[in-house]
This record gives sequence, structure tokens and C-alpha cells, in this order.
Amino acid sequence: MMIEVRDTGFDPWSEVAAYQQAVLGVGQFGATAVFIGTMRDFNDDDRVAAMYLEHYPGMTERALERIADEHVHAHDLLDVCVVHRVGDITPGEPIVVVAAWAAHRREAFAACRGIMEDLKSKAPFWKREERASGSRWVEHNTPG
Amino acid sequence: MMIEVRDTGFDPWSEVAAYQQAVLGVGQFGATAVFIGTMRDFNDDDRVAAMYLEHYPGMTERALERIADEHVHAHDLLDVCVVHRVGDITPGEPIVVVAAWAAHRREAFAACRGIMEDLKSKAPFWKREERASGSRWVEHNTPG
Amino acid sequence: MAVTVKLFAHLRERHGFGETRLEAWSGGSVGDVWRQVSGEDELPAHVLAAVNLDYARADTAVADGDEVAFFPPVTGGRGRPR
Amino acid sequence: MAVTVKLFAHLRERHGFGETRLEAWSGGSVGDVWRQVSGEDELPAHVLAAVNLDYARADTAVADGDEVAFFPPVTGGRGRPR
Repeated sequence: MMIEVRDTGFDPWSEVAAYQQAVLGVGQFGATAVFIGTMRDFNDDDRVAAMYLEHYPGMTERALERIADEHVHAHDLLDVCVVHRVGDITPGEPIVVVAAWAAHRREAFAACRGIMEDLKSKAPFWKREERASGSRWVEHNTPG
Repeated sequence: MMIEVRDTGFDPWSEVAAYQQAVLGVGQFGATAVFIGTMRDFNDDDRVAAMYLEHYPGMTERALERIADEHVHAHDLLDVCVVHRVGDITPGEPIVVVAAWAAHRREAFAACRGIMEDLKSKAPFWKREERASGSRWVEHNTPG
Repeated sequence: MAVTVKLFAHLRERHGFGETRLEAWSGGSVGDVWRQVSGEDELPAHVLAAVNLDYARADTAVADGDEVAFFPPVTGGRGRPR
Repeated sequence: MAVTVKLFAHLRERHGFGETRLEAWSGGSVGDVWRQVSGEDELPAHVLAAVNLDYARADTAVADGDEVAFFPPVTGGRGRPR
């Protein structure tokens, strides 16, 4: 299992590919479900030039580890990898990648989706957006 | 939209990354859901040394395009990419990758999962497995 | 008047050909094509059919120049697709 | 007897500090810590709290050496996490 909070940019594809190559056994997994959240340049129909993502060092990592652990057990996963960006982020940059490996697709999909939902509702991250109308902290998120 | 049936191996990560780089506009998409099906070396508790995946050239591509189109419209996707392997495949090799880009995660997840389910139940592919007990055509698949 | 017939997977192996042509096709249904190529009376429930790359049923009409295919349920299939 | 207090996001900006220490802590709850650092009577419903990196409530006891944090609902949050 790999859980990381990063304050620098990353390429989610090569990140997950490298982790899989290093850790997963050939022939063991049949299903990999991956979600990548990327910063958009608009929100609520307003242009967003940049964002700052704050976290609580220590607590954020612990929350992510618990969420990942829960889903590894609930869905019988072979492995999971979560990388989450913090700090100053610009449109087009990846914010989060969640990858779940399982024998079958049902478990991989359910775990990947479940980890993302829990991450959004339980992991301590706070977002400040830079919009044309000014800088503001966002205290809600898009549903689902 | 990219729909391809290939008789040679491919790297799903660089495939999807290259497609995204070439086609998707920076800042437009917030959510990317990806599923990768990989050949396992066991099935029904039996060792599988290799498999042969047969398709119906022309009909298979048409079925995949229809499935992708349906989900692009049903889930308001920005784009979708499907690459499916055919021919002789060995354990550890990717069989299929489905990537769905959307503004929000709900749509990306629903479309990626939906495309995989439809692909499994509607697209003409037939699998022959090479097991210790001999070669056999598989006429069922793992659920979900 | 001719119809192209294709078989896939174990049907191809069982019947010993992947593609053939019915040169003297005088019209009929998918079921009629199956009778001619298989020697069986009826299209078995577990055999799927397509006409010109679209799923078809035993009573789907087959016209001159059509391509008719027969194959087992697809990899994930449990019965006929919608 | 001391307690470390951390504030995050707009709470940090509003109160003008990200971290402070209550040096004369004689025991009490998360709510008591909030009263001392904010000057407000009650922990507002929309302010979340943690003690030693775990979510906590206003009545959670705070002991010597504990780290208490206050922060807004998390990015996707609608109220307190389970």
C-alpha cells in the first residue's frame, strides 16, 4: 500500500505504472480501477486561475491510510495506491490519483469509488480558489 | 473518441496518457476514471498458462463504438478511450483499458463501469484458455 | 444470389470452417441459413447470430449479399444481448 | 501542563495564527480550548475539531500534552465526518 501527500506536481500514469511494476505480482490481479482528479479552470461557471490546497500534516496521512485500509479489507483488494497533491495548484494539474488492484472488476471499481468518496468527505483538505471575483475558501464540493 | 482492437501488446498507462495529452483540453476535465483488465494466471482455482481471444472483425469494433457512444451521451462525458486486445495473450498482459473523462467524478465512474459491463455482455469476444487440464472455450465470465 | 456465412470460436472448430458462401440462396431467415450450414433443424438457444454485423434472431430475414454470422455467447454473456 | 492548538484554512486566517500553546492548561474539553483561543462561548457547529490527529467533539477531554486542532469542514464535507 502506498499513501502519499505531495507538495510537488506528479504524473499519475507513470506513478501508478511504476508502483504496479514494483509491487504487484504478474498474473495475480485481473482488475485495476483508477481515478484521477484534475484541477479544472472553472467552477460554478466561474473561471478559476489557481488553487491552494491546505492539509493537516500527520492527520491527513492518517485519515488516508485508514480509508485505504478499510476498503482493502471491505473489497478484498490486492493493493491500493493513493497520491494526493497539496499546495499551489494550477488548472490541468493532477490533484489526486487512487488506484485499486483486485482479482475481479466489481471489487476494484467499488473500492476505487469508495476511497474517493471517503477521501472527499473525511480526509482533512481545504481548498482556496483564486477567481476573477477574488480569493475564497471553498466549503462545499461537487456531489458524487 | 478512440476505439481500437489490437492483436499486439500495449501499455495501458502510456496509451491513455498519450491520448489525453493529444486530445483533451487542459482545465476542461476534472475526473478521469480508468479500468484495466489484465490476464490472470488462474481462473476457477485452476492455473491458466495462456489464452486466445477471438473477435469478429468489423462487428466487434462497431459494438464497442456503440457502447462508448451510448455512455458518452448518457453520462455527459468529454471523451472516452477503449483499447481491447485480441489474439494470443499470456498472464500479466493487459486485455482491455477503458478511460472516461468528465467534468465530475460521478459521471466518469458511472461511464467507465457501464462501458465495461456492456463490453462484457454485448461485445463479440470469445476466450479459449490453455489450462493444465487442456484447452477450452470459456462461455461464462466472472460476475460484476 | 449468395450469402456469406461466418462461424466463430467453438462453432468454427466444431463445424470445421470459419467462412463459407451459400451460392444458391433463394431467400429465407437466419434459421434457414443455420439449417443449410449445420444440417441441424433449429438454431440452438445458446447460439447467437448476426446479420451484417448487427445481432439478429432466428426469424430475421436474410437477403442476397448479406453476411450472416453464428457464434457462442460472448465472453461475459449469459444469454442473448439486448 | 500545556496544550498545542492548531488552526487551519480560514480559521487560521481569521484568528491570525496557525499554531499556539496554552501553557496553563488545567484540564477540560475541546470546547474549553476553543473558548480560550477564540474568545467565543461555544464551538460553532461548522467548526470541526481533532485531538491528537483524530476527529473529536466539543466534549472530548483534552489532557496535558495533547494537540488540539480546529478547522472548517473538509473539502467535500457536509457536516461532521462519521
